[in-house]
Amino acid sequence: MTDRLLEIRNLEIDGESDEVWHEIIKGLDLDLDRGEVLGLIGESGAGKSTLGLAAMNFVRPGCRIRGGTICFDGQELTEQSETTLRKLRGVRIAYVAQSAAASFNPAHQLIDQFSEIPVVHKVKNRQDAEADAKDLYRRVLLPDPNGIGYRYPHQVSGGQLQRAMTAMALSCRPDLIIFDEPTTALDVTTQIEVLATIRDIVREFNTAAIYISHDLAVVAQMADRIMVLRYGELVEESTTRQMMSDPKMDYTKSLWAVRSFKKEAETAATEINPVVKVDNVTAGYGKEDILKNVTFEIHRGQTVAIVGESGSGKSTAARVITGLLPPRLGEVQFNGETLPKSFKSRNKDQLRHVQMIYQMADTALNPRQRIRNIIGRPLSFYLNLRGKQKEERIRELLSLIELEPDLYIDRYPDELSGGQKQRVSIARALAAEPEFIICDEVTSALDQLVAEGILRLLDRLQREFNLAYMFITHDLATVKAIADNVVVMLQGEIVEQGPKTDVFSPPHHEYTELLLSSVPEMDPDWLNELIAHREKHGVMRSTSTS
Amino acid sequence: MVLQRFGLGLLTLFVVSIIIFVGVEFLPGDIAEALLGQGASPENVAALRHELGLDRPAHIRYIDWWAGVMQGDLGTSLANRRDIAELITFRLSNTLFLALTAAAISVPLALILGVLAALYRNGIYDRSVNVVTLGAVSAPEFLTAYVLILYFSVKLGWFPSLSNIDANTPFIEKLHQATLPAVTLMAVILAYMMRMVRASIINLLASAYIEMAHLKGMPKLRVIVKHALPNAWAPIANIIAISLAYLVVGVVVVEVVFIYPGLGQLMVDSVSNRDIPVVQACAMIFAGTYILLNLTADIVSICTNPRLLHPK
Amino acid sequence: MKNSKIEQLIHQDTALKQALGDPRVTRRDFLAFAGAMGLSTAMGSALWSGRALASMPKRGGHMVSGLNDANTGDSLDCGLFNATYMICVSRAFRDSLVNVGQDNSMEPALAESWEASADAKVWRFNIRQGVEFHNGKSLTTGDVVASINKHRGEDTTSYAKGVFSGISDVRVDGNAVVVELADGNADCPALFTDYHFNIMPSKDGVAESLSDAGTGPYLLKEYNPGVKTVLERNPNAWHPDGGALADSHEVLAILDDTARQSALISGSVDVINRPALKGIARLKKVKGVNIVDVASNLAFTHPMRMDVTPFDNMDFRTALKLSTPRQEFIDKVLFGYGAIGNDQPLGPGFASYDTNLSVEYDLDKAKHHLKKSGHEGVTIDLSASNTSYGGAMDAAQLFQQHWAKIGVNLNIVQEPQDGYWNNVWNVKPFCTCYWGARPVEDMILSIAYLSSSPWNDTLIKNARVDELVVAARGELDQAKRTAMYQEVQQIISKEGGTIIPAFGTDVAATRDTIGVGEQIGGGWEMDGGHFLKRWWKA
Amino acid sequence: MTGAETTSRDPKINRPRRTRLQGALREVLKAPMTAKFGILVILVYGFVAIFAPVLTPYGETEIVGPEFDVWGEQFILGTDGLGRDMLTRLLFGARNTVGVAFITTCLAFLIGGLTGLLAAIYGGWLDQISSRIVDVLMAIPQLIFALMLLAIFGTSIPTLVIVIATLDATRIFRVTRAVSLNVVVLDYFEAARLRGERIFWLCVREILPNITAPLMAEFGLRFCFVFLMIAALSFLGLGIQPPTADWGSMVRENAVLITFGDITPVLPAIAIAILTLGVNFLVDWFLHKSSGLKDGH
Repeated sequence: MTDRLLEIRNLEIDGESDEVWHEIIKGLDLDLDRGEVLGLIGESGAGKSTLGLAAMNFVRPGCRIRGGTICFDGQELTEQSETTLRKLRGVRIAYVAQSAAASFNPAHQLIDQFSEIPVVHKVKNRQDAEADAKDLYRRVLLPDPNGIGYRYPHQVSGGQLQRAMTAMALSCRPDLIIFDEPTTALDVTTQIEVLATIRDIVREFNTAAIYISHDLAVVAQMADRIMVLRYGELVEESTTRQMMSDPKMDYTKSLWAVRSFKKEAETAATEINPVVKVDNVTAGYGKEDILKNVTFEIHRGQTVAIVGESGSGKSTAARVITGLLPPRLGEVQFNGETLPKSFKSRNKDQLRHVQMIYQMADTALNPRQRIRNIIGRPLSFYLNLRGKQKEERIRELLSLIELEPDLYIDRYPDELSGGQKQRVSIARALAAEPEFIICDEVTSALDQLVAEGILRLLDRLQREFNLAYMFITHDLATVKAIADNVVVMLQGEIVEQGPKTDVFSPPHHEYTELLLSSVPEMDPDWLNELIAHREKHGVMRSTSTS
Repeated sequence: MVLQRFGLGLLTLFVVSIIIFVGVEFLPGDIAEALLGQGASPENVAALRHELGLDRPAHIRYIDWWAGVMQGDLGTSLANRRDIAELITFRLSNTLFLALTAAAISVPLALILGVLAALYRNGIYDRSVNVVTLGAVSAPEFLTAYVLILYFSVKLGWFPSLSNIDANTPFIEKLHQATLPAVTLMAVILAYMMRMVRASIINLLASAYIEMAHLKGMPKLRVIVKHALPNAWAPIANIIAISLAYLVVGVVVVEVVFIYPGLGQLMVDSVSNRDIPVVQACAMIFAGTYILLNLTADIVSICTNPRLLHPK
Repeated sequence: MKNSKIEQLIHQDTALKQALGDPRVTRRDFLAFAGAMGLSTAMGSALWSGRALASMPKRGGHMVSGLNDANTGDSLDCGLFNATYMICVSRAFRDSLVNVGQDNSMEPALAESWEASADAKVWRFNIRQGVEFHNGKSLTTGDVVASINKHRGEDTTSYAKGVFSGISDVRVDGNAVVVELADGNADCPALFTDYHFNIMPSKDGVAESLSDAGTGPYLLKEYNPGVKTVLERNPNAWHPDGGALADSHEVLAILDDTARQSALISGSVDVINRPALKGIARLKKVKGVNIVDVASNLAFTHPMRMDVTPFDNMDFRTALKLSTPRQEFIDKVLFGYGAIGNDQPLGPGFASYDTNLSVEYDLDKAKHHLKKSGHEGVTIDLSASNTSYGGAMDAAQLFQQHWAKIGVNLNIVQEPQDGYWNNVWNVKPFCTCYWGARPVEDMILSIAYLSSSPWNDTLIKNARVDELVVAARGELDQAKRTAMYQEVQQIISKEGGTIIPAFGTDVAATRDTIGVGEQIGGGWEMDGGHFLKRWWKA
Repeated sequence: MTGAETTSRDPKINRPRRTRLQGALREVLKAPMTAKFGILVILVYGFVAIFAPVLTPYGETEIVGPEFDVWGEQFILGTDGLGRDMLTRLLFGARNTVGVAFITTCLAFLIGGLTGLLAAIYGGWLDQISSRIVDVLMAIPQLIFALMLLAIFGTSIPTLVIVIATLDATRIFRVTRAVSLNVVVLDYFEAARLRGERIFWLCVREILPNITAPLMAEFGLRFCFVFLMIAALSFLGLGIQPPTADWGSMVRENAVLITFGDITPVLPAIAIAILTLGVNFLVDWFLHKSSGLKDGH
């Protein structure tokens, strides 16, 4: 007799967009035993969060369950009243959200939000709940477990909040916890710490869990069994090790293949003079320096990747180059000529040659302008193209970014998918006929397959037009794929820079090492080994309290 | 930050006093002409001007006025030589009484209605409250007042149509007298406040921590009251401040209809009489109230914002 | 402020007007010499036309009245009075030397008696003895002299300066005050019935005009300008029977017409002045409410500058006069509360009023005159504003429609309310205007209808009128005087440059518990401003 | 949260493209009842305002009957105190009152919107100074300030419009500035700035199209406030002057009849209330659409 905890049969969920209902989950089955960890994986839009929440018979606004059964511990949830469900939630099924920073109420102390669950559900009284909270805080390896609960969410770092949220999920010792991308918003170095904690604590309490992620490598560390979802349907389901070693479906295989893209050949600098030189720049807001004495060069036809975790100053560097943030000290040179510090004093040509592609294609394109106008504007603005000439050039650019001109030229951005929007962004940058393009996390908001397409496109364009790229990213996989040179930044300073091969081959700088080793690998044992390795070598678990 | 706001408030007050002073100076005629009428000989007017000190240059009078204010002396009314402080105290207390009465009913009511509307949004309750309050705010306030008088005063005789109150009127009696004016004012601000409360709460309901609260199995009301409301205080304080400012400042029409002896009527009359010291004093009180209320709203925002309240 | 009609007619200062802040609203009151110089022969007085006669006068009770003519800038300085509220209040707690009775006779007040020299140049007023001010101070002749002098001299700030300008000297003689006039005037006692003239205590020969101490039948218990006044019976009143009927009063300032009316209907107040005429037909039918109305000599005038084409043409003027809808003016602008006018300024309240003089509405004749004038199809401007009188805009439209019928296009120019009397009246060729009631014919004619008149707003220069007016002033024979004034009326009506479609009426409304007496005094609304003392609560 | 998950294979991508007009029509058809009511009211009022002279049986200021005639065949809603047809005046009132309020609101938006936009784009001292000026103006009671200004400049319709528009512009400044600031921080605006675009382009092409929804909503609210403000000023004798038919002063001038329970004087007020209600419903819908908030649970 199996100890079945959750049994979902033929679940169908609809979502509403623009007042049209369409299916998000199309008849899925899901089984989960007590103490088992199930991984749900898929790209955005695959329905994995929706499915996870459905395990609590909860749907987000704008969604509805159309059919199927959700049986939790012998209880049919779809037939239960809201009150019964409410009593289940938090007590027997708990939820850990992607962004702990947003999911903790800013107005209350952590421990209040913890104790609230057992107290409201009358599981424990307030004192016991607080004592329990402190105990759990200790177990999830939070620093100062007795005091940290009395802090407010904003006073605690992101990684710690995620741990606190895990602790909160455990407050009533639930049978099932749903982890919805709990580490996606975290930096890689923080991520592994939290992953380890979550895994340990789930095992310790023998709690069943559904672990949702888009990152197969992460799921591989956590789950006993994996379900691959796509468009609300099951693609493949098997145990973790089996799926790692022997994926059956093409789609699953393609997920593996994501990191297969590699730039054809590393291009050595062909010219001695760099296109862009950032010379000993110090910059920041107010009195604080975000960038400290930063110097690097970018050559024609080359890609320089700026790598670092959030707060390392990599985006600030981009703002200095574009002139949005005039540096306090130092200067930016373009083809040997010093650029005016502020973009306001730069001439049209100087502006034209430095183009930028943004992380969020959604906000990078004016939603009220048609593609024609978005791409056409730089043409008429910089190059004085008019009428037919302009129209032809727009079409040419659209073809270049692999969008069918006739189909897309009159669309608005919200009629495009994320990847298509990013392509339009690229076309807009290209339209200015620049020598240098800054790519600010251009792939981090995209699914892996789409991201790969963008990378390939950028690579092709680079070769075609001999462009210089500055690639800002926190994703080392991307760096490995596309960079010629790498600049590693930490807290506003350059830790290490040089050709990719040099930087990524030992001996590493200590921080580079930390970064590299923290990237999850497709190996169910990777996390175990890494933790063991680090403990042996005394690399501290990060407990920064900032 | 509060100090900075306070300083800005004082500066605003100063600029307001200049604007009002200059404005009254620009009005055609002055108090001497207003008091004497045109039949008076130029000598008469000159005599009165001299008597009132109006023959001095405007900037000197302005500086003198400030000198007086600094010493806590608001001066005397030019029209009837009464002590302005005394004149205003009576009316200010009436105005505040009316404003507070109206606020005491409408603020909690707006909060409750707004929270309930947010809770049952888009339901029958939400829609009907919306329509009713909007209907109330859509009518010009003098109309609301007249209709209230027709039913509650003329027909039913429950409340007086006049607010015949003075300094010695007992509290309960005052309340009785001020009921209809207060209800009229309520009709004006309730819809606005309720809608803003509803909107700011609904705005918050999209937050991740509200979903989290639901997923923690918290009851609906607790989610709104415990999780949404504490984060909505800043916008709500702002709304209340604006509404209160309106209650103090914008009640001229209600004062006229209910013969309520408040500051608004005094200021309007004083403007027409060119009674600069009284106009200035009223304007300072109004502007001061506005600034003070906004300052309070700011402080409330700060005090309810854990980020500012509990720095890292 | 459109259409708040006759309620605003008599004086300009309703709340709305004050909101506008026209400093000149008071000038007409000055012009009017405030109407209180009541000479008995001339005063408009009428039997009360209310429905049920209230019971016999009764002492006691508390009366609440709501008056509209008040302002937060009001003060107790009687030299600055210009409106009903303060006039009534002051008449209740102060006294004059002489009062106008309800029958419009001269009644002794603080002057027990008076006698004149043969040439009527020197007047001796015997001051009542043993009278005390409310603050305990005894009334002296010095107080009377100071109270008179308040309105005299170069630097006086009193509106009534003109009323007393004929006085050349005032002196004390024993218990009497002797007044010397520059020229003989048989009506001198009437000067002292003026509402600006109240007896106030004095200090060092100067009247204390802001003092709340009077000698009147009521004590001023509470006074809050523009809000309310509380009066209580003066136990030490010198007046026979205490001089007043109700024991106490609350006088509320209720500027808003609707509020005043609702207050009366709901019984919150017992008396209101100037009920909105628009609703008066309905108000009359309300149970428990009486309407009190008294004819007045107030004139609604429309002066044309007779030096401007086409107003310089008598046929053109006649054409306009003949096509002016007088009855409709009364019906629609005055809601029936008025008397038909005949384009001359002396109202039906004057004994000399020529009842045979009327201007018929005759479009054919009008067309004939217009044709003769050669101005057919002309377009003229009428400068109008409700500042001139409530309903002036409505009246202008009425004229527009009727004059169009004879081929005169009237273009209504809405003038700004502020500065109307400065920038429009006496400036624009044709405007709306009004003249308050005057006690004697001469005052109106001398001010506005002589070639030399200071405010000759029609620029009339008629030698015969000049001659007649001067002659009548000196004529002691009443019949001859009347004949002279009637001739003046005929000339002005025929040749003059003003259209006067109607004369006004003073209207008040009371609860039926209020008795007002068989006859109501004229000269000012609310029983000549004496209603607080004279009306009673049954 | 992975918000994108609610839509699988974004249906927007494959749907047929529409022109803006078609899109707007489709939106209107999908709108809730209240919004439809609002649109209907506004259309009817607009129609009446434009075609008032054609629709009315008599002239706006024409005296056609006895005073206070009762409801009947000749005068459907009776006559007013001067014998003018009530229905005619009511219909003309739509033109005058709504027209003046509309022009005033437009002017207020022109002033407040422009300064708000510029303050948001330029920031710095321009922002500081304009914000302080607005603070000062807002600290002075609006009604009393209007009263003073109207007394100084006279009570003609143009001054009325300018004075109220100026005073109202302060509120619009704040709103425009706030919503513009949201756009100014977005990447596409930064991109346009980095391209070297001039201020006119930034305002007209980059910001304005993206703040239309909240501005439209604000426009509706402001319109109502202006409307009520003019009514209040009419009450105090400073609004639209006679003989122009204006709802505010029509209520005011016949207000004494309300005490007798007459319905006629309340009609203009009801007209005001219906319009305000309609506009607010529409505003709600706009707000709902612009916030993109999907209600549920």
